[in-house]
Amino acid sequence: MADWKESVENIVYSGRIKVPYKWYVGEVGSRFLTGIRDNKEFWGTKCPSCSKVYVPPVKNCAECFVLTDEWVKVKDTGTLESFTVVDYSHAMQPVKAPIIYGLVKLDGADGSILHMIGDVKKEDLKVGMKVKAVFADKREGTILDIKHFTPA
Amino acid sequence: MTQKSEQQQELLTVNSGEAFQPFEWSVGKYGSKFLAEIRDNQKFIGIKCPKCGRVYVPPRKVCGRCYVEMDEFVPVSTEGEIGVCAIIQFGFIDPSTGHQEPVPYGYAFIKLDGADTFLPYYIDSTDPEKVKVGARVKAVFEEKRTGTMLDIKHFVLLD
Amino acid sequence: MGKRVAIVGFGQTYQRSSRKDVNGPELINEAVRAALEDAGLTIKDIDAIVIGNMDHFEGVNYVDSWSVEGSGGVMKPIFKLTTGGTTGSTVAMAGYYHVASGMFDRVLVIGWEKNSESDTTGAIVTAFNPVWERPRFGGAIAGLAVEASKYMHNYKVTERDGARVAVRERLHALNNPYTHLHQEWMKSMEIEQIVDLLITSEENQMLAYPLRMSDMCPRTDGAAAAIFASEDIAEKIAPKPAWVVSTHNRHNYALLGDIDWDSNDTLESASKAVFKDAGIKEPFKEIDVCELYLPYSYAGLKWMESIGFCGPGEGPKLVWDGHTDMDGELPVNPSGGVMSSNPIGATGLLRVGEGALQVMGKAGDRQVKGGDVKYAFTTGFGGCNWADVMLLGKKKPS
Amino acid sequence: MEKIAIVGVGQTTYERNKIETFDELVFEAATKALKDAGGEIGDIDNIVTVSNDFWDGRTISSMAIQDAAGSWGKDISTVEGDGSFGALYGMMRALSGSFDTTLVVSHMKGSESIMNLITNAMFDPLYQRSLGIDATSSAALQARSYMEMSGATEEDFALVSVKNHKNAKNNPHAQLPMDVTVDDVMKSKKLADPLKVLDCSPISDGAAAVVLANEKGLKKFKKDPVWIKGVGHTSDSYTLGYRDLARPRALEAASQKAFKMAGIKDPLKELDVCELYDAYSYMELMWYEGIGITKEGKGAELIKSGETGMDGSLPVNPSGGVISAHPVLVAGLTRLIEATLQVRGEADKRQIKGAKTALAQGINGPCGQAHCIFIVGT
Repeated sequence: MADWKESVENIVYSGRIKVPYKWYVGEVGSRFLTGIRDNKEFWGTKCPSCSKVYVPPVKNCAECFVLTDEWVKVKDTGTLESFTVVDYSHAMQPVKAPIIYGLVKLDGADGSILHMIGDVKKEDLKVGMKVKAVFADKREGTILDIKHFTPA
Repeated sequence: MTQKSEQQQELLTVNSGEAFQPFEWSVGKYGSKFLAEIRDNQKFIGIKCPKCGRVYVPPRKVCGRCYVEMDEFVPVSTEGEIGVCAIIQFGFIDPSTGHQEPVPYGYAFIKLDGADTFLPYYIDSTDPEKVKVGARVKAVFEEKRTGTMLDIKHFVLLD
Repeated sequence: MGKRVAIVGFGQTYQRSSRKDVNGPELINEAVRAALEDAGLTIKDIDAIVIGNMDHFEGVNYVDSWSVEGSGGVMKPIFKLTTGGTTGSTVAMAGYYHVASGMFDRVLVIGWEKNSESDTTGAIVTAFNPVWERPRFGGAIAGLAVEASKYMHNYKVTERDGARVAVRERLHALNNPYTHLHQEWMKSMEIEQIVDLLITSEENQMLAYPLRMSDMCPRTDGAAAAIFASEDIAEKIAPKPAWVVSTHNRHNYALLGDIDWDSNDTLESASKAVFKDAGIKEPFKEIDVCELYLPYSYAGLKWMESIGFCGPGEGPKLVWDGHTDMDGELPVNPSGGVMSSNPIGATGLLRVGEGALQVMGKAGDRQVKGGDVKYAFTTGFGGCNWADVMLLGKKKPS
Repeated sequence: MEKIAIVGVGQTTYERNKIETFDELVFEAATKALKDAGGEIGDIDNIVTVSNDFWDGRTISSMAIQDAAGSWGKDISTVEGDGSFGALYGMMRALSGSFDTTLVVSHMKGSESIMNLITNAMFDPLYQRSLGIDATSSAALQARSYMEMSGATEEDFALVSVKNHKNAKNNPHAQLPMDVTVDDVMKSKKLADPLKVLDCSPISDGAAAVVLANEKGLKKFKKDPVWIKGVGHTSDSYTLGYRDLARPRALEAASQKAFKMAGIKDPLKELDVCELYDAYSYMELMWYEGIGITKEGKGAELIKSGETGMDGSLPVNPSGGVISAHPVLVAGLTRLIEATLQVRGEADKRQIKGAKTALAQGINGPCGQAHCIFIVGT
């Protein structure tokens, strides 16, 4: 049985999945992204039950399972809760490695928002440091309308 | 600061753009032998179940009905008969390129002489009078063959 | 021996060609809230969750994780199932096994899809073997068109027969506010007239002979959720729950080319297994209503034969005689079926949920038999003839 | 409730790049499990397969393994998630009264795709995906959060890598058996700090299978049963930034449920061996805390005490763990198989003497969002 297997090469078929997607942001998310795009403002939603302020906003508080229809404006400054410096590259990264990610708790919000940290020396990064949003010059209604956060 | 804005709110979309997932799918020994036979000899082979005797095209390791490993390769013809078929007239996106597939084209499940399963492939005709159940067809191979199913150019009608 | 299980609540979103106003988790949340409200429960009452869809329609990996903030699954047992077109019926089966196992009393199952977010056929093509099938393939419609042409060849079935099924589904849909397609213009015409129009109108585009646009299901956004409960509490939650009498599935093939195109043997074998469990000998007489996953018109003929509602080649007569219409002996798809709404991951669950509503007497304008439904027969379809079958009943199974 | 037994286990070796197709790997694992059980496919009345459409590069990827899983004419379903959740569903089906024997199979060919892109796709397309975040960079954020909360250091994380890679030398299935030092780990290439190459599990190919049976189904097989004594599964919230990444509350809930079912009050004392899902080194320390074998923030102290080493009172990952072979979707089922082998006394060179009760963990989603815990025993 082994004979024929040894004489056969191992063909590998190279292919790809390239289905184009168009994701609907929805009413709640659109309000958040247009706030950044048009006014460089961060808007979140507040849970009527636990009072947590979510930025990006949610329509439903996942912890309390109640609808959140109160909008709250939060600041564009916040605290760095965690960070990492990524030294490898792949096709989905918006900028070249090294690329710094941070979880930023905006002043006035409860959870953190994930984004990139820029204009900072690696060795200066510290959990707890104050950071401020830097907006892209050309804003198109996506999360990349925030260029990154930078030390405040 | 409660604000209801369902009417006015512009609804955004986010697009995947040129993003894609590349894959390197293993064809495996059984499939590789089949593709190599097409590439090198312009011939088809199947694999025969030692228990039920069915001949599977393309060859694979396991007979699903009998749950036994198969090992006996048998030649099957490059000619066969259309089992089921359709003329595809609607456009859709080819997920490997992200672009529209050209239409129309004939499409059939072909039972090659000597095989018990069907091989789905293109037919070089879009005539519904000719691309029909029971029609005889023969494989035409590409001149330059690289070891993929695309080494089969299409099947032509014999009648 | 396992627990007996009933469906005690069902909810669905309005299904539309595109729901631009909500993202995926928000759409899911709508269906979950509707199901909880229907059962008179809150999310705290739910012991476990099962969710399903097909990843490549929305391009999201690990959907159970991603959607947990909408599904209600935070700090709850939850996992995902996916079996293709059958996903919705598969999660219903999982809801049943969760409860029947005795491990959970109240289980929420969710099926959803936002088909507007990608090219549906393009994504369906990815369901097939990349090496053998994908390089020269025509998507789901091609797979169905070839089946239809063989069935027509075998039994001298005509395009009119296929169109008759399409007309039934679309007329039934007019009674269902949730479903996607509402072809109001059909109201004012005779069935024969609509059939003739469908097979002659140039506006009714030929997709792949013999399938025209009207023979196919639409592309839909929507979500559905159902709540399964154990025998210990089912009747406390719902005065008239829909009991799961039996459920089985089959999926025999790995490649489309392995299918025996003359029959739908997996649907046949799964149906037989269910009828055996339920002691049903004459399905056509004993079943009161069907919600069948018929993705295209000819399935409404051929697959009736596979299930055993009539003999080979007798599908067209059964349908033309009106037996499967709303007021017939065996109404099929009072909801309008898949051909009126197809949010793929939800579609199978819509069949089960609509079947449950019939048994519970809560189907509104689409209720059949005056609300006296003893058995509702539901199915799911997908992949290489993946067949899920679930029989629901009024009476608690013995 | 009736008891469910594990009567057969099978796994392939785990390698970086196997030439077989994944259905061939499924066939190998499934036939090994059936042989181990002393039965054949005819003794199986239903099947649960585990696969993921992204990793396999196809929608309904389970369709490809119908032949290899022996599903002809049988009830079958597919869990998309870690294999441990597949085993859990298989168990439910065997308890339901509809079936007596379930074959559960899971496969992974990590070599066929690009891990960073596949795991990038688990992040929300609206707010996170376009940033390029993936499994490793999100794990790095979690590792940092955990360091902040607990005071654990990169050197503490390295101890996990050292211990588990060494353990892997006793496991013929493992992909990365090796002797490394804390210094080697610290000096290995930085990927996403604080994580370095030797803090991260490899990309792997492989498959695993188990045969489950209820008391009636058990009679069909020759093998002595290993009983599932407890099981629990729970998901935390999803969004990075909303979830407390440093405290695995979902793992705590899942394991507490499993312990309650198994009648375990003091896991540190009552468990004999654990197989945890250490996709990244730091995770093992966090999971210690989650399953309650040490207090919050004290994971590093536990590994430094040596108690989770091969000679300790509660060895963790004698198999070498996930850091020594990480076939995604399979790895949790592998943990269950390793736990089963331990309580059977069949774990060969990696056997923990006298092991009677073992814990196995599977995880799902980014940064260990969802957990599935099994307690098995004789």
